Amino acid sequence: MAVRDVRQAREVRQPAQAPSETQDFGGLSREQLLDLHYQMEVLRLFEEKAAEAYTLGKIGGFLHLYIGQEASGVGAISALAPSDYVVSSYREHGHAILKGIAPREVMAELYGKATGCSKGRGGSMHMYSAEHRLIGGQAIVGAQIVISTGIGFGISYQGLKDVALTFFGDGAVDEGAFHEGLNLSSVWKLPVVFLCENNMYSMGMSVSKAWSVPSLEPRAAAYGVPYISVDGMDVLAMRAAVSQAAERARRGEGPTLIEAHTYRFRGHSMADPARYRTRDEESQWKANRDPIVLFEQRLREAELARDEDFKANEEKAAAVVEDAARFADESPFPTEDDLYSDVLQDGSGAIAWRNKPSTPRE
Amino acid sequence: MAVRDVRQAREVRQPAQAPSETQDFGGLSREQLLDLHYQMEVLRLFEEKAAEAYTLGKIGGFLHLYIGQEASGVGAISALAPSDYVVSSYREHGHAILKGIAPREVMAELYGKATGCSKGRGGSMHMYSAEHRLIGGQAIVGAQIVISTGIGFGISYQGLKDVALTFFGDGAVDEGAFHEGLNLSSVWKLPVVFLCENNMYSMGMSVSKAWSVPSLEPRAAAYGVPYISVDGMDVLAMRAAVSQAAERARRGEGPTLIEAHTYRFRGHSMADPARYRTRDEESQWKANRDPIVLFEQRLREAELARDEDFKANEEKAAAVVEDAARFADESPFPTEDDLYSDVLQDGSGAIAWRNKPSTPRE
Amino acid sequence: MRVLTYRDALREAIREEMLRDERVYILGEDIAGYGGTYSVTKGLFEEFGEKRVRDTPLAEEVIIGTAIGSALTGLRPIAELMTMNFSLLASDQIINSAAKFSYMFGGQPRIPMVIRMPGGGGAQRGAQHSQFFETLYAHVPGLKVVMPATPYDAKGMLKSAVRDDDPVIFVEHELLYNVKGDVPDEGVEYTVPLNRGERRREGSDVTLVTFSRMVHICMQAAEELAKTGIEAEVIDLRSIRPIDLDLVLDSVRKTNRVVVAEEGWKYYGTGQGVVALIYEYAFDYLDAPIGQVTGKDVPMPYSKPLEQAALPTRDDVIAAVKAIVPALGAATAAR
Amino acid sequence: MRVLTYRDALREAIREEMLRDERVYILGEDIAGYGGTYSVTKGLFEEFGEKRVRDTPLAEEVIIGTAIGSALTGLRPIAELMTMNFSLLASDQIINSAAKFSYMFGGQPRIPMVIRMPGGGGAQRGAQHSQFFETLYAHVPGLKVVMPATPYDAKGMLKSAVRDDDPVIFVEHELLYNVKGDVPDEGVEYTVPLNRGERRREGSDVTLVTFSRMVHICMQAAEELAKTGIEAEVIDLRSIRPIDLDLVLDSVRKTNRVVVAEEGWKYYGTGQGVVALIYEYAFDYLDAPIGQVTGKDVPMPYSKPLEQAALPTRDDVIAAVKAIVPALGAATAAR
Ligand SMILES: Cc1ncc(C[n+]2csc(CCOP(=O)(O)OP(=O)(O)O)c2C)c(N)n1
Ligand SMILES: Cc1ncc(C[n+]2csc(CCOP(=O)(O)OP(=O)(O)O)c2C)c(N)n1
Ligand SMILES: [Mg+2]
Ligand SMILES: [Mg+2]
Repeated sequence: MAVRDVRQAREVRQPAQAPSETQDFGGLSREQLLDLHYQMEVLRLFEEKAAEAYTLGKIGGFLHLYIGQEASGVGAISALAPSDYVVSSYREHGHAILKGIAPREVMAELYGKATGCSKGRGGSMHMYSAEHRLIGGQAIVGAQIVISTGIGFGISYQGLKDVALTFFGDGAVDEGAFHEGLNLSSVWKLPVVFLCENNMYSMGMSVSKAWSVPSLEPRAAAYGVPYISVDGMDVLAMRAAVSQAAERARRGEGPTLIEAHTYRFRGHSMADPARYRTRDEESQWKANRDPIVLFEQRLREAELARDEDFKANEEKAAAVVEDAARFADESPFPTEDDLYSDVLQDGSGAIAWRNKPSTPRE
Repeated sequence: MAVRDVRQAREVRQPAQAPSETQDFGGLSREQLLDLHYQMEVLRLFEEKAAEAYTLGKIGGFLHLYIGQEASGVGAISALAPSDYVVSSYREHGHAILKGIAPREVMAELYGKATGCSKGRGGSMHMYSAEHRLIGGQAIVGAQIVISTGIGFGISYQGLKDVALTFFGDGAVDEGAFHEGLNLSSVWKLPVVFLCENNMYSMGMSVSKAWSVPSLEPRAAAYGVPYISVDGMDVLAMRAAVSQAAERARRGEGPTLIEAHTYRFRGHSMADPARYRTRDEESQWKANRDPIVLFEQRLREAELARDEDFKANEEKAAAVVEDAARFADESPFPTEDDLYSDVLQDGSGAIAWRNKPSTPRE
Repeated sequence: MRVLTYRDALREAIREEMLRDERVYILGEDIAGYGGTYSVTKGLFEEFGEKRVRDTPLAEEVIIGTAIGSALTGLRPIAELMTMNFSLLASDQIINSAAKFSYMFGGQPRIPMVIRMPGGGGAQRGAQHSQFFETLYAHVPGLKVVMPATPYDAKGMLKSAVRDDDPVIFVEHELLYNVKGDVPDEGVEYTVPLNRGERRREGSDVTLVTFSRMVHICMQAAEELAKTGIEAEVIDLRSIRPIDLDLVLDSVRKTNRVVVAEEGWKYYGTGQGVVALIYEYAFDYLDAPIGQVTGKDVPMPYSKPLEQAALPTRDDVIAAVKAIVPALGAATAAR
Repeated sequence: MRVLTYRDALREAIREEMLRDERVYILGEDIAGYGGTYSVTKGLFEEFGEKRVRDTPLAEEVIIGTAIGSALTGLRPIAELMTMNFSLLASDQIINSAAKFSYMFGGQPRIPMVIRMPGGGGAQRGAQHSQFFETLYAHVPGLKVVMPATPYDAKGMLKSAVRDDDPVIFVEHELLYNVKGDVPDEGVEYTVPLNRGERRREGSDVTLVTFSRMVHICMQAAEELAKTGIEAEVIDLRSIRPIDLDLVLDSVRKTNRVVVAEEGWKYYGTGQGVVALIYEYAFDYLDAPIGQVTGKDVPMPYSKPLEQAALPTRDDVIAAVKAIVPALGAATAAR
């Protein structure tokens, strides 16, 4: 069963619906290709560092790592312009970094520090940057889907050419929000790219027990939306798929549903021993389908890069991550004075004190 | 546009997916066929009487009539056994009667009388009978869909052979509940028949503006559920479609989604002047697609019945409806003593008074 | 001044704000061609067209998700939920998204969104169509919850809500739409703040604290009470989050007696919250326990006599006042 | 007696009820193979199999719809919503269906359903995963809302809830799962009623009214206070709808001073409701304004120092008591 799943994911790697540029490196230069590799390295090492910090008690709450899924985020976001929006879930550290938030600020957010991208108030599941158009960080599964519909609407209302890319998991597909969001986005032809990162599990629930159909293809058809199945372990295929969907969106033709077949190498969160899947299944994925290793093989085979290049990238990434951790470590916690800030934009509270500014601002 | 819609509905009348028995009267005897006619007459006259009572102020709140859609309810419910469940919306008076609740009790409920099937506390939108397995009367669009999933589960858990038939409109399809309910029913192979009465409008919203696809066929496919398109103005086609779906359910093969093409001859509710559609569209439907007239024509052409038979049915139905109205008129209102009854099954209230039975039971 | 209905006042507010600011648009079920279930948005589709008056499918969660998302791109949506009863289907977006984004994302996002939702009983619409559970939203930090009672406030507060940078739950009452009242002439620009109550009637014997439709019922009760020599001060909260506590306390310090009146359910409801706040800040000023008038603790029954029994009435207010205000002679002596 | 964790006590209750009654089954997200996010249902899938331990897709609305529908066919579902935060996605089914069916359908349908939902803050789970808004359900007639604080009550009340013919919202606290306490030996059958509070500690100077995790914090505060000569009586409400008002009033009549302590938000919250009720029925017995301890009026911040500042603490309870209980000498003199 485990083995079959791995094979399944491999099959989709054959570019059935996936655009054909993948074969010729999508017209990217060597530098660009190496940059993609670098980005994956940053994400991988960042998460490893976060896991370590979690174990040391520097990070609290839940921590959902992106390890194994790097190609999906890197490929997808590399296909976007800086002014495009990304809307994500609690598994969004990588997306935040890829959208341009400094790893320092992402790590500081994980540490709950005042220098974090959400001032430490959000934490692992709630990264945000207005400047970089990273629209959080939703911890309610599926909630980001309907919000991305709204972002798409905002874009099209204003006659802009931006795109909203929303990441969600295979579990989120089962929520009513998926249905409502896809239908409206389609009826209104909104510039949204729906990217389902199908890592085969929502916590312990396997897709095969949650879905009544074997893929999202018929789901897309239910909303008259084009469907792309893509190997989520192939960074270039991801880039190509999202490019294609984003172009369609920019042309005003409406949303696309992309199903990226991927796998999370760790448990659902740090607390999850992943008893619902076999160690064998995991090790096969890790051994044969690691997106970074696969990309390195490909670049190596095409003689576009050598081990030294990868090594250099890894070192550069490690330095960035080290710096981020140091920054987070050294940053101050928010103070209690900050407790009531930003509940409302106008700074008011639940009681409209007219005459007594000295009374508590609640 | 109006004309095209009418034609569209006509096309589906050609038994494409509809079972073939429709051509030979589904093996029904003359008496059975005349009984179907009679049931439609009861529903028609009942609703006309209700409309009149509403105008006279005897019925309050909202009143959603079933006029024009009789063939759907009569055909569908005639295909069920008494122990099968029906779950419905606010447009459920007809379904209540067809499930066996006395028209008297349905009319009394509309009048808010103590003798009503919900003791007058429910009203037009909340008919119920445990005995007859009519599971309400939901005024939250789509809510009945997930409840019918639960009924299906209850049936299958207990190893019974009953079926849950749930009626909902084309508008309800857009709610998240539709998505969640169909998916779970399909994954768990529950004995549920999902019957969408597509009357082309949800209040003023036309299906073409609300759906991203022209029919429910791809929606059914999205859940791996068989789809049947049926002429909702053809009582025998309805009966055949629901029979087929119910049999599948009883065999343990899971749910079916039926799309019945129909039209409500009145506004959405008594308050609705239906400005969103043309008088021309309405009169075409009424002139050419009245389910009672169509059925009479067919029986007449096959020389199975004559005008006298129809007249007799109409008179019998009129007497039942008159009796229902008289009964409702003469019945007492609930008294204030009844205000706190049944909020909870154990008769308790929000405050657990231990020592002071004399204090208010809230 | 002109006399307008509450409905027309709301429509004017929407129209004026849409004219004033291109970023304002409205969305909801049947608000365009149909003109809104309660005709509030009638004519706006014809005037502003499909771009700015958006009919949605029946899907409350994505209606609010769309409003939120579009607000994040700089728009200023006014979403209509056909009734408050259906807002539960969008309550996740309201409570987990709209109310939390500003705070949990470090103050970055603004959600200048108004969610209009009519509610309330009295028209025999049954248990699923008569609720007035504003409390569910008023409990949540990050939201503003306003409940205007008059056409003047309906217009002025809706305009303020549209200009506000925070999510505002704008609760209308279905039985207020036809109520008429003075509204400044067209072209005379005014707004009503979202954090100020209003003293509707002066009185010295008891304070009636209320909001939405119950304001009118309390005013009637006050007139009745005046005939028996009891002068009630009527405070219309207008907004329940934030609540204008100073206005309430000023009145309580004067009258020393209070009745809080609302249409919703009693337990863990808005009224109990107001009662607790008054005790918290004016305990020493109270000469009698605070009285409460509420809807009965039952799902709303359809049948007319039962529905009438379930709803709070003028007589309930009068009885609650009389229970805590001494008979005329005694009251005067006490002062 | 044995010592069990709150988690194990809950699991025992479920297991015993499933053994006792074939109609009882459980459903929810990851309750089977995974054993529940908080391991409450661990092992039940192995023991009872797929028929009675049902993993569902991520779809809260249909989870509750399924529970309701199956209850209408005679089953007795225990639904787990992974956390209270997600219950908003099912709030329509809870409030518009479960709470209303019995009444609006003339008393015919029974919905013997339990919805278990853990909630609460304190583990740095952020704004969307730390809420404790039981008030939203306690406000609604037609529901029962219980919030046990100890393993004994967790087991006894869950068993009662399963046997009850009305929908019960069973609120657990995520930080209570590891708390240990005495529970009768296996095989010793007991239940705890859903409408009775419990006096956790006797005292004469002040009554602390509380529920769920705050019971433990109040007990700690009471021990601290005792060192300063103040004897606090601790009332664990256990159930907030219905509320065992007599138990509270008996205590208030004795101590004449009250502090109500809860974890949730203050305004329009459970505590304000309790405060209002005490004033309503025991106004004349109160020698000081009722004190309140609540969570702060903010979405829960993630950062540890902020989260700690947002949550109510033992010291907050002590301070609230000291604000209304005269210093030792004075207090004794007053009595
Ligand atoms: C509405 C809601 N239900 C349940 C949860 C608990 N939960 C958090 S993540 C998760 C699994 C989601 O799986 P999927 O969508 O596949 O994303 P993945 O974690 O695999 O990236 C669950 C059940 C939640 N956060 N929100
Ligand atoms: C959740 C919800 N949203 C909105 C409404 C208001 N409403 C009542 S009926 C209706 C139209 C439903 O249309 P459809 O499902 O097609 O059924 P039909 O009335 O045509 O039979 C609407 C919008 C409601 N009752 N519930
Ligand atoms: Mg997943
Ligand atoms: Mg319809």
